[in-house]
Amino acid sequence: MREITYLEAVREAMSQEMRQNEDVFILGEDIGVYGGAFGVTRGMIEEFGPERVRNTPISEAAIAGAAVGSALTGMRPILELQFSDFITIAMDQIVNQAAKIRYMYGGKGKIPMVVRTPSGSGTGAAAQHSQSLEAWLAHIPGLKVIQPSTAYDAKGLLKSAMDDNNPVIFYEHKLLYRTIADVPEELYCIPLGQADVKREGTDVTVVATAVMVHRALEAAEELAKEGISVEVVDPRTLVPLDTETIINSVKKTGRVVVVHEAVKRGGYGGEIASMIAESEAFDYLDAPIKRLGGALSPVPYNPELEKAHAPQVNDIILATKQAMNKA
Amino acid sequence: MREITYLEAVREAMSQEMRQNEDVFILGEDIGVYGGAFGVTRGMIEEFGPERVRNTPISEAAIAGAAVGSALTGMRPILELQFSDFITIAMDQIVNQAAKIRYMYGGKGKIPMVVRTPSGSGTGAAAQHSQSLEAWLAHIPGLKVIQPSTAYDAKGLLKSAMDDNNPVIFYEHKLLYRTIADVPEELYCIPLGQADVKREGTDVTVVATAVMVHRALEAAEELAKEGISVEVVDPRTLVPLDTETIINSVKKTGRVVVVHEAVKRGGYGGEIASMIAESEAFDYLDAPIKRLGGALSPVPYNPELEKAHAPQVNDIILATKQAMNKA
Amino acid sequence: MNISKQLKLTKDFSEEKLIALYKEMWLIRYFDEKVDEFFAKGMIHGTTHLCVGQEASASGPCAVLEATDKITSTHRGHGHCIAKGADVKKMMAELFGRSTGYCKGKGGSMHIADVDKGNLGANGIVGGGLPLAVGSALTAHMKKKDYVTLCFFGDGATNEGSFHEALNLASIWKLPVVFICENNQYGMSGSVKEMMNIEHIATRAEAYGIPGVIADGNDLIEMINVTNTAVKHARNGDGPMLIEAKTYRWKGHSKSDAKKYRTRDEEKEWRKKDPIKQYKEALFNVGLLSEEQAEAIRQEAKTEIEAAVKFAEDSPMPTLDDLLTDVYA
Amino acid sequence: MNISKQLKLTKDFSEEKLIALYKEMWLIRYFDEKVDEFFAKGMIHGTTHLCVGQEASASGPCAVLEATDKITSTHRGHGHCIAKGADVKKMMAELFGRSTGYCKGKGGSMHIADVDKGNLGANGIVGGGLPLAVGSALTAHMKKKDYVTLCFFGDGATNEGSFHEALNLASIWKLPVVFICENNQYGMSGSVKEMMNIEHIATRAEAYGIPGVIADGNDLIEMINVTNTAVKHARNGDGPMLIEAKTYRWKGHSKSDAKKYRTRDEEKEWRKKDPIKQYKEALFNVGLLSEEQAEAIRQEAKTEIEAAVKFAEDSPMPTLDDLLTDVYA
Ligand SMILES: Cc1ncc(C[n+]2csc(CCOP(=O)(O)OP(=O)(O)O)c2C)c(N)n1
Ligand SMILES: Cc1ncc(C[n+]2csc(CCOP(=O)(O)OP(=O)(O)O)c2C)c(N)n1
Ligand SMILES: [Mg+2]
Ligand SMILES: [Mg+2]
Repeated sequence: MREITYLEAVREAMSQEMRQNEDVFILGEDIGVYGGAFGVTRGMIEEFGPERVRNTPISEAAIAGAAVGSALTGMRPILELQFSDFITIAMDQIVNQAAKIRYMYGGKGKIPMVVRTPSGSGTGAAAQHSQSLEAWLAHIPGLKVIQPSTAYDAKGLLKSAMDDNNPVIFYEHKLLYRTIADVPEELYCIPLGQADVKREGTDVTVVATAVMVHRALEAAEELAKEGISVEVVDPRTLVPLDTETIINSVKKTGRVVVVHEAVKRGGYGGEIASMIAESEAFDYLDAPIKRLGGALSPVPYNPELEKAHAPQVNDIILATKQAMNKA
Repeated sequence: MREITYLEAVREAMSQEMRQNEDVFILGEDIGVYGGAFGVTRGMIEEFGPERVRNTPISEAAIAGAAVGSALTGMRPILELQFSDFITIAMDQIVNQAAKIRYMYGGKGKIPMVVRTPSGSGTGAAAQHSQSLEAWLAHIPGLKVIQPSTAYDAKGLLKSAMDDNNPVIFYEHKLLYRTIADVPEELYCIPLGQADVKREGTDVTVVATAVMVHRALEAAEELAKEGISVEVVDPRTLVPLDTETIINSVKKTGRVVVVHEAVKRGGYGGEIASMIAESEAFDYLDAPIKRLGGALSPVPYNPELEKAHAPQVNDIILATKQAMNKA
Repeated sequence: MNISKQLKLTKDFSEEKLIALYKEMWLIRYFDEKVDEFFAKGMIHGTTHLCVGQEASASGPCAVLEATDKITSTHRGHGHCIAKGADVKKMMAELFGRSTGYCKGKGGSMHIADVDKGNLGANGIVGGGLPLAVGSALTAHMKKKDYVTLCFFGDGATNEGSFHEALNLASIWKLPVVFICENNQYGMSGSVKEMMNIEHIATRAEAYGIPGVIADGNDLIEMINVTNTAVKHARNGDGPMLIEAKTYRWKGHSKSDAKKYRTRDEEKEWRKKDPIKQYKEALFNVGLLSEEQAEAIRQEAKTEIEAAVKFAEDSPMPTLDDLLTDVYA
Repeated sequence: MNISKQLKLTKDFSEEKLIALYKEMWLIRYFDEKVDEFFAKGMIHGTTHLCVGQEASASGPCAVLEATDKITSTHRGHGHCIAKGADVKKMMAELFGRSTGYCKGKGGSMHIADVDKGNLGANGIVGGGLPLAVGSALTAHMKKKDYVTLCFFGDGATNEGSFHEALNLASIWKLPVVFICENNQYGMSGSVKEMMNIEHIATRAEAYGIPGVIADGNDLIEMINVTNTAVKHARNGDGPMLIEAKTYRWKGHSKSDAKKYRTRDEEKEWRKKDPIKQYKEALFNVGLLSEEQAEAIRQEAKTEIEAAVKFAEDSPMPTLDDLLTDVYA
């Protein structure tokens, strides 16, 4: 199989789908000749033209709403929201319209749209361009929420998102865009709601999302040297959440660390941790569930502070040892 | 002491503060002669005039931003957001500006503002006017979040919110506006970050917020008849959260039910439950932590469905019994 | 000269259609009067926003539409809904929270929709429908369908950012959407005079380089004519227009409104401009309607609304199982 | 005739101030050229937006202000910041992420502020500063202070809902705020031509019943004059004005921009309209500056920026303890 980057995987999924489905189109700021803020759509306007790769004004509320309205009337829009922090401006259309229309209308109408948006810190973009706000969306019935951690997952999950008849928020992580993986050339689906055990282990489960999957894998590698066997579970989709895979892993290991980049307080880690604590896995727990998340501050600009804001490999190692009562 | 309603308590706190502090003013939609959608500001424009009780256009983003800008330059605004669901439109100004300015500016500037807003279901206002979105705000460093459950708490907490030099989101519950309690005539502060044990008990702790406090108390009354002693803890402020009181209660009872009206998935109950599970109280737990929250759907219109969406007294009784292994 | 011309209509309507419009306005009025009555009695849950007095600005624009055309509506949407051809039985059932309602009782007054019939829905969010209408128009444009989307909203909504963004977007993409602002002089309590520094909302069209037209929102014929122009413009690929329909809501904003923000005199003045009466007189003048016929039609409308109430009352409630259905497609 | 009159300035400036403005524009240019260089070398973290070519639309408006007046700025804000009197050392230190920077290294390029000195901050959110400026003006109004708030934003920002809502709010409350749109023809890549259906952004003022003025944003003197009128208007209690300054950014939008959305010819045309050169010629014409003096001033500016770099490089980094401070007041 050939290797491509995460960014290319996203682009390829869109392009292949657009070749076969006339109803799919992309809209967003600077997605035309500029290729989008991160270059994800580069080359697409040249292939698909400005009608299907629609450069928009800087109007997040209207473009989100236009996506919803077009989805309700038969299109399958992909909205590229330039930074996921800007969802603050599109929130009404996504939360009060897209997520609720079908229900409010008693099951009539559907909103097959995907909001693709880059999140996370690590690029020095500071407080207003580095957040991880996925917990907000995962709280809203009617939405689905995806966080791919690899190029392979990105392609397969994006295909499923585009096939889905509901509004799906697809979080891309800025630090993952350049990561490489084996990715099939043809389109394939990874079903939403299927977690992936990214590394098997027996002593402790680390549930990690997005860039944290990679840090957890690094941590696992280190810990293996000390004889600690870590299982890394990547939920891949927060909604729907594959509770079964997570619960089974915890039943096996009896110990669990949940780690995400989003601020710990009120982050989705609380949902995952409580879900575990409420489940049959509770009786298998040999230690308190540990959660790691972003620090209780906005994301700072200075690179060292910025790193300190998000969990790093060492933090995961330490937390895992604590879960093992070895720290 | 005299009894007044929750609504009157809120109004009284504002009025008394406005009489003594020139910098405090209110802005919002229809807060003038109309008295606000729920009548909270009724009579205030007559006393304070249209300069300090500022009727605004239907422009949630701008009025939130104007509040932030005025706070940054020396005023102490209170923004009445007509329904808490409309925070979706004001989100950028609250989350990306108000919450972060001080930090981004390296500690210069402060934003002493209060956003007062009614939340919750039970009035038949349906999906776009009945949400409980406090978890979103509690996730954001830089904000404080309050949910008073009684008239007494409302007045004391609002005074503290107005005194605070940070942006504070003050959630009023529509179903509580008409509830009555003993409330001192003079202004008083209830410190933010101080939970209130609304009922003492020994068998099981119920951590409940806003209208759920009342349902938990009713449930406790019922359960007492069956010999189950329930302690009801009302955090009152989600941020800062009084973890100590909650942890101590759980250490005492060994069992805990967390209940809020917000949708369970991704609600702040997950934070509270995980906080407990991570704490020293973990070792005292005799049963899995139970969480109750709103159903996984938008809030429906039909009154019976609407009731079924939010936890009711019977749900709390059942969950408490389950925590006692008696159901 | 045919009747349409005599009525100074720029679009030809059959006599039946012209009479049907008269009945439709009564249907709207009686529907909302009935809802008012039931709310007052506490027999309907939640809140509602009545459009009594605004019948012409709902019926006129929709009269111009083809069946394939679409609308987006507002919290004050019963009129638009009826004018777009909704079944008043299913509407009333919805307000009663019944499973036979348009939304199976899950939506209520603020969320009535009939997507298949082109009613893309009322909206509880002021200004929320504008971007949706642009999206609907985008579909027409991209799929080369020739439907037009009529987007209704109030004067208050034009102060929302969504108004600005939506009109800009529609203007640059020249989308087939017609923006109809029902300027009933007030938001909830905020008057246009206080909430805008301009006299006419139609002026705002200039910010997007599109035509802006002022119309008498209480004059059905004028509403038909201006909308007809705008719909043709849109269907022709010439892009959006903004119509400002000056009108007035006779009732309070919603169920609990002391109407302190306006005078009784002002209310009286506007009641004199009753859109139904005006249209009736126009029909009299061209001899299309006699006093007797008019009365019969009014009665018919009233009876239909009463039947709708009966239908609603007799309809079953949703079951608790319905709580969790329809969340995802 | 005094020099100001000779320069056709409508506000009197001392010769020192006029010369200082010349230097200031060079400071802005060299600051951003230096930042560009360091970014290219990978020595500065994050991203940045340079205002080379837009010096006059920053310096002109701010030249009119009193020390108590305030500004709100944008992601492309180094020029505004310098023009409002910031210390380039502390600015550069901020970009280097040092604890001596304006934000102790926590904010970076997009968040430089100096609240006490009336710089209410750059903003990473397009359109985010407009409501803040309205709030600042509201304070002036309510506290009966006579400061004016200058609000800078780009052409792209005028398509945000916040632009619309903010201008409407300021217009109905007649607040002392001046809206300055630096129309540099493009957002990131979207051109005004494609993103708006109007030729001049100043037209948008009509939607709020306030004056809208078009100015040559590369002409310092014209920028001073139009702003002077607007500031007087605001200070006089006559409410806001909208100024559209036509200008151009010489560099790409941010560090990685292939500039495919515009032609090299267009860039060349605009470079001919160099605001610094234009102002220099104006000063030459009235005999206020010789070629030699001009050269000396330019060198001074350059040296100051180099000193700023040195200061930044020599400054300490924040410590990890700083991560959690300054979150709450
Ligand atoms: C975003 C938002 N803000 C506020 C409200 C509360 N609200 C409902 S209707 C209304 C007035 C709307 O005025 P207008 O647009 O003129 O419509 P009208 O009610 O006059 O038909 C308000 C403030 C809302 N539903 N949504
Ligand atoms: C709300 C929001 N949307 C998008 C962006 C990304 N972005 C940053 S600057 C910019 C272009 C802004 O254009 P304009 O307002 O004309 O200012 P200029 O960059 O030309 O100075 C964009 C799209 C942003 N920072 N904030
Ligand atoms: Mg109105
Ligand atoms: Mg620009």
